[in-house]
Amino acid sequence: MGLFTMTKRALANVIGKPATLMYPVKPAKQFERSRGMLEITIEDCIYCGLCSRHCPADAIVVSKDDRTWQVDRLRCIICAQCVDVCPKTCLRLVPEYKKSVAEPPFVDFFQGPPAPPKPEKKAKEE
Amino acid sequence: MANITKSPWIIHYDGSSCNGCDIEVLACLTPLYDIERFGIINTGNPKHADIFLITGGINYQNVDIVKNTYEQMVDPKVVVAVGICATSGGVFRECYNIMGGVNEVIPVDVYVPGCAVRPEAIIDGVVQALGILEEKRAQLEKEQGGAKK
Amino acid sequence: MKDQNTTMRGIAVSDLVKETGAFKAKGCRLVQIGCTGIGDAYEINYTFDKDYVFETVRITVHDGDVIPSIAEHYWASFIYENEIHDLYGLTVEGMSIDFGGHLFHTAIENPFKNPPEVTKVEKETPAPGPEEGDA
Amino acid sequence: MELLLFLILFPALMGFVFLVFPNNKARDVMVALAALVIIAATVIFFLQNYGAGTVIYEIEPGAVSTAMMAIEVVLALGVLYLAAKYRQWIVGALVVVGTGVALYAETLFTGPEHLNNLFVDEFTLIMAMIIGVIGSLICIFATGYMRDYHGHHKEIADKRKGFFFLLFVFLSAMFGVVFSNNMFWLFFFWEITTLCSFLLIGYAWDEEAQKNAFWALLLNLLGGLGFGATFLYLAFIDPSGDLVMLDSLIAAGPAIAMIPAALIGFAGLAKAAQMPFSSWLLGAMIAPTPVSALLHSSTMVKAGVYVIVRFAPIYDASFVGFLIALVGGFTFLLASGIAISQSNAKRVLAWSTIANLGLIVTCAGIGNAAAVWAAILLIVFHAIAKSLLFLCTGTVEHRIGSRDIEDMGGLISILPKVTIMMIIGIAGMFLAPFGMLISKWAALRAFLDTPYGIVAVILIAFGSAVTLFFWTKWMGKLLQVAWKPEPKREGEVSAAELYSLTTLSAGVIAICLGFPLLSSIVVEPFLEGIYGIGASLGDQNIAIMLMMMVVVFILPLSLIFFRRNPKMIPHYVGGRTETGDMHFAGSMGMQRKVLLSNYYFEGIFGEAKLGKAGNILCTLFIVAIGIVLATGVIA
Amino acid sequence: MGRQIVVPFGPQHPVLPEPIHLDLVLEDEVVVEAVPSIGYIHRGLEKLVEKREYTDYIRIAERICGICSFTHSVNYAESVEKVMGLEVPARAHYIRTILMEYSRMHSHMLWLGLTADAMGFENLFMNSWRIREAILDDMEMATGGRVIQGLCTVGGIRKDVPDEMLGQMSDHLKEITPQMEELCKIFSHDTSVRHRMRGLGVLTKEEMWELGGVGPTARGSNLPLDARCTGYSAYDELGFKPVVEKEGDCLARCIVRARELMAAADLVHAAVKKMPDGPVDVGKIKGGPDGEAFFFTEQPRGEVLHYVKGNGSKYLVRHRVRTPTFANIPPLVKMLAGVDLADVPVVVLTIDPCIGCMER
Amino acid sequence: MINPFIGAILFVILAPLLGGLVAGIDRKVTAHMQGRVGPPVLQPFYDILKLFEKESVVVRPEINFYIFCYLVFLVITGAIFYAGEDILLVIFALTLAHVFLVIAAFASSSPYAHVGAERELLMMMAVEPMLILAAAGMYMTTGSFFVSDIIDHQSMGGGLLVLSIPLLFIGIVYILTIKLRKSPFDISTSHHAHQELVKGLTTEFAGPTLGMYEIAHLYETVFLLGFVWLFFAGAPLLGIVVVAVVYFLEILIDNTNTRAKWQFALRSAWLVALVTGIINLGALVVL
Ligand code: NFV
Ligand code: SF4
Ligand code: SF4
Ligand code: SF4
Repeated sequence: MGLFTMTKRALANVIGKPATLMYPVKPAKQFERSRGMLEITIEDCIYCGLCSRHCPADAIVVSKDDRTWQVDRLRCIICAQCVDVCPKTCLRLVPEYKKSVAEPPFVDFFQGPPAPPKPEKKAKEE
Repeated sequence: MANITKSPWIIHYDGSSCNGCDIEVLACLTPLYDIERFGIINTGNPKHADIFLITGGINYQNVDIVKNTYEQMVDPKVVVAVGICATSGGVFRECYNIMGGVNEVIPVDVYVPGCAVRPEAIIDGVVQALGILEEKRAQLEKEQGGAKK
Repeated sequence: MKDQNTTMRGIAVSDLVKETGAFKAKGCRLVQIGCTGIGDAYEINYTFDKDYVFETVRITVHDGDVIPSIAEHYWASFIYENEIHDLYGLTVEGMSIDFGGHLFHTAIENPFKNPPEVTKVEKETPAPGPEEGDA
Repeated sequence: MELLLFLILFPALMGFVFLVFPNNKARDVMVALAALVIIAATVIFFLQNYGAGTVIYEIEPGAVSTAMMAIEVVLALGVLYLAAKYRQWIVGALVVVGTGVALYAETLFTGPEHLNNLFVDEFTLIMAMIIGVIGSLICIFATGYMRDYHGHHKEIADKRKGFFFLLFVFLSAMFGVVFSNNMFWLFFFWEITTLCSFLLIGYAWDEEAQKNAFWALLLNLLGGLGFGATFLYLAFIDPSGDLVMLDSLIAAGPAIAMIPAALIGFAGLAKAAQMPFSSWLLGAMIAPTPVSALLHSSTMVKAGVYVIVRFAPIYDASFVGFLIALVGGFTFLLASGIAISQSNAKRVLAWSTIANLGLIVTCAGIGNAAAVWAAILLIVFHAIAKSLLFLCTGTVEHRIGSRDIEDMGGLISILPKVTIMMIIGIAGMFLAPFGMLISKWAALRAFLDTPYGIVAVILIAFGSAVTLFFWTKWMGKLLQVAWKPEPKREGEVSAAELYSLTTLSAGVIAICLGFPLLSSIVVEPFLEGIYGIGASLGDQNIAIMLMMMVVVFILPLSLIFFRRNPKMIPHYVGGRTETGDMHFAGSMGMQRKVLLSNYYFEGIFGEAKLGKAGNILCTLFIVAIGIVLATGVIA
Repeated sequence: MGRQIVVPFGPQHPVLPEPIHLDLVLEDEVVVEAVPSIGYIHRGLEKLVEKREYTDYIRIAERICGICSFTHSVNYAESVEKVMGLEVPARAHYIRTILMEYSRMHSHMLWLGLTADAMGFENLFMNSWRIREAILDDMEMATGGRVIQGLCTVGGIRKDVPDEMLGQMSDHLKEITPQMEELCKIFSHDTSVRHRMRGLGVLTKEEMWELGGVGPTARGSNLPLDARCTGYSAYDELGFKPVVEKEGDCLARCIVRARELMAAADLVHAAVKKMPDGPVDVGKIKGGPDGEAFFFTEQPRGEVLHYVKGNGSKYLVRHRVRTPTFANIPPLVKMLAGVDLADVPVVVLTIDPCIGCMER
Repeated sequence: MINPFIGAILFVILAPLLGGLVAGIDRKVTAHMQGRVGPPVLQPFYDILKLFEKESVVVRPEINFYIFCYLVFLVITGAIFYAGEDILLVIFALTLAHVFLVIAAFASSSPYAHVGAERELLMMMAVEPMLILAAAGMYMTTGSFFVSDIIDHQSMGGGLLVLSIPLLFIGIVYILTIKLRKSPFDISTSHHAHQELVKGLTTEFAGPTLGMYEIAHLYETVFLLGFVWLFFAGAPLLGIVVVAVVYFLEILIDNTNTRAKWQFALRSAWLVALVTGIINLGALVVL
């Protein structure tokens, strides 16, 4: 009879343990591939701007002159488009995610190391 | 006397989100995340709600709705923008029909990034909102106390 | 992977209702009506299907033309025709339900009107500079 | 004695004065004065008589009877003429048969003339109060109302002279009905009320009015045959004419009086518009509202239940009584149900009247002391609350141009005073701690103590649940105020109307507070006189009721507190913008109005459906009564 | 006027997770007129093709909707590939198919839950969503995203899903199968569920055909309409048959979805078993699409159609999506007439409306 | 009963606490039935206290008044009951209280509240006969309408009430679902699951107004449980156990049913009242 499947379920639930994951008491469940947020190894970046150009959300600003790379966390949709296009594979997605903020802007700013000797850089670019 | 932080009721409105964030908000209610542990109920009625969860950006048709819903809520209240769309307009920022993030029309208290936001992030956001809610309550109490004298 | 069976042919606007009637008589269902702006004109595609053979007929119209509705054969066409009316600003005559331009309430009227120019939009630079970033 | 005759004669006399008095303004004043005189006389009469038990007044019948006979014949001819003119052959036939039988029966009684033709007892007193006080207030109300009425209905000929004439003659007739001990006299007055009702229903005399008037006449004349049959029967078993006197007939006990009781009960059922006769009362709603209030809710239909209650001791614990109770019970249940499906305020009131009369009939049919206690109080509470409601509806109709409940939304902000009175009336009809409910409660207890009572209990249990629905939704409608309410329009209500309404509302409250007194000084002595035992609610209960009453009147004070600087926001319409006057942004770019109508459930509670069921059922019960009596006689 | 009640239903409304707005005109509680209006989610993202390269645009295309996002990305990719004549490797097709079926499962469970919620059956809602979490976990494990997968790209998929992982997924799926079966049983047999849905919103096969309904909505009316029959991706190799029910009422549509849930699980198992080896994308793509193409796929809610038209540049001229919800609106309008107010949410949900999809 | 006032006063003071606890346990058990952890047991108190922390906002000021009356008359209802007074009076007071509630909803003139009010009325109409018939059954068994007499009758060897009117007891349990606003009969407003009516008749009550409503509901719960207990008053402890079992059953029903429509609610409640009433009362008459 129809009624009893649900009744059985409900009673089984009362007796059994709740399925709740108990976040935040217990840490969040994550997988290796989980797309939490974008990270950069700024040391490897060559400021080519490809990531910025392909970002569908215009979240990245790269400045070659200042050797800076910044991502707006309130814009990045964690889509990995930049990861895929980066020639230096210095971008990656990691499972940890950014928590909420009360005040925008929420921009992560990375200052790269000073430029290495000139000739090397030129070679890279060509 | 801060029961408000023990019993924050939420209302959820889908601005012009893609549903991704919506279903994650709903997922928060379900057994695995169970935000009722914090006394949270999804009331669906602005007059009963303390926290306004908005997913998705604001478009030209729902701007009135968002404003109206916000106005219908009873003080103290906080607004949580859930998802990239709600915080900044996200990928749709440049669409002709999108005005931008929620803060374009109503004051937002907490911004929760993510596309789609993870339920855990929503819980974090709401917990952060509780602090703000309590501040607002204390503020309101002061004002009303002042008004009475 | 099998290829999907789709065909396309152009017809005159005046034949539209007749052709639709023929499809209806064949027992086809209406799959969609879609519009595309091409420079100075619009193509409207009517797709019908029977047994997964998707047949599309196309009419080409210009701004200001009046498009006959196919509601007499397919009541459900109103939803597409209203969409075309709202997004492209084309007039469709004889829709079964006329939303009077209130199906989509868009910021700019008829956003798809005037054939789109394929331009690359200047990237707007996100405002915050390093000082403002969360240090 | 003099006062009693005064009560019977004075109104009729005034009626004739009005008939010849042309000036409207002056006549209105006269009406008001006459009404006040009647009120005063009634009150004095009540005060003089209340402790006295049953008092018989002796009147030489001779000349009076002859005069009555003459009037009867004249009236019958008049009706015959009208019936012929409008081709109402059945009505004509009924008049001929009814009057003929009565006149013929009178010649059958050979005994000495009886002198005890008029009498007064506690029940009569209560009826007299209802007629005298409530009736007169309605007459006062009518002066203001009729002015408006003709202002609104230009197409209807102004026959106000005749109108007030009929009203006052009617009052006389009603006094006559309740004071008569001689059933021939009673019948005479009874038929006069029928005629008054006929003429007043037909006041507008357009096609519909004629139709409804004749229909009412037809059914009432049909009921009147019950009297004729009674006379023949009584002449048959005791030609001395002793039993024609009400008191001796009732004293004769069920063995003799059962058949007359049933026959007169039949007349009463017709007059009280019980199913299957209820249709005439609905048609009667076409009459101007004071008529509905006076004849068709507070007094004339009460004459119907009056005679039935009179015979309650005969019905007590009998099967016939049970069947009558069933007629009443089902009428109560079904008429209440039908009231749900009505949105015309007067029709709601009419169906509710039928329902409440049904309840009274049920009580009378059950017939034990407690049930009669309930029945009498029901008569009182119903008369006052229902007339108040009718009058309020009339006033409202003239102000907002509709008597549809759906159009009364937010009335509290437009006509606050009238609305509050209306709410008092409605509350009086079904809510604890107000009147009607007390009686219902008493009735419930009474039924539980009788053999078949349980059926009646079930009927009441369901019936009152249904009652709850339609009254509350009406009340809710009145109080449903938009966020930005409409402005007041109170000033336009005439003083006469306001005066009557206020007095009646005060009366409702007074009677609710004062019913223990009423019960102890009038009703209980009456019951003791008949049954040897009194009946009432327990003191404890009355105390709690009164406490609740007090709470009900204290609570509004808290409004002062709640009114203080409230923050107001518009209501919720799914997040859409709302203008405050009930409009919101709807689909297709329209501004839509929020329409808030009540539920009516035509499909379930529709008049056609339930009415038909009720008519069949109740006809069956009446036929069953006939069979029971017939077999009883034969056996 | 008369005895009418006007209830503004939505856009902000607790039983509507997404905004749609109906002006319901009621008499007693029966709907005599339902005037819909939409556009609360209309973003106009189709126009973004003019601003984003077609390879980046897929990230936007998959955000047409967060529920059926994966299939949207596949459909978009397939249509571009069709225009460009790209031959996507078989493994990519298989993985796409598996994930499409996964998203069907998650979507159907989501829908079952929401319907239960609309009927006031909170416990059942909780149950469906609890089981659904297992599906989401698998998807996250494979793609990194719970609801927006971001796996599909033009020319293949971004990142191979290794065989062990696929095995793990299919094992996990087997583990929760009993729970899914129980859920389906409740939806098809529970007395109170049947009480609310049987005989509600009936459309016959012919009416449905006329009105152009698609997906489970159509299949509930015994209309075997399923774009998977065209055999795109790996479907032609997996032996697929559409699920249909005869009655055409809400219950039938519900049962269709419940049965499809089980069918989807079977498809996943079959695909995992047959999984070919090889690359998962076509490598670097040169040039832009030139020409136009229609492509149809079967979404959880029915057949979706993407139309792309390119002119050889990196920016498309037109991308048009006709989503199943859009096609199901006319049937919905027909179904709403004459139902009770209490049934409105159930009827609205019975087409599984996805406003995000509908309005784009 | 020693003194009627003690019962009444205890009710007035303790009912909200007890009711809150019951509601808290209810929510906890419900959560567990759904496989969740659920809120703390004291959650209802937090909720209510919170509501009084919010600003007072109304559509019309009168609404506060009506709700206040609702609360007052529910308290009176329970007080009369626990004071051992006439059970019919209790039922009438209950009705009065609910009429105020309905009027409050009407007065807010929002379409949702309006439909909620109509439905609440329907539900009142659905339960009223059953209540009256139960009272009638009690009277026929114990010869009195007074709660104290009904209790005395049982403890003085009259046997448990439920033994003589078992069907009416079942009927009462049936309508209890309506009165407690539990699925399948959370038709006019619902505690949890979302509804086509938003929050039904409570839609427009905000802040303290809603707080008053909630408190009233706590009173009502305790009163209703007392009503159920009355059937077992002869064995008070057993009675409490039965009440607990009945309440658990209500939670279970709540969790295993869809929301029914008003047609079903009204028809079934009336049918139950009619059948149990006729059979059980008939049996009492005959035996
Ligand atoms: N399934 C699906 Fe979609 C698509 N396309 C539909 O209407 O969900 Ni958002
Ligand atoms: S694409 Fe890679 S290398 Fe180029 S700027 Fe971005 S992060 Fe740096
Ligand atoms: S992950 Fe996507 S959205 Fe974020 S920065 Fe990279 S490309 Fe832009
Ligand atoms: S943030 Fe992403 S997932 Fe959320 S609504 Fe926007 S596009 Fe959808």
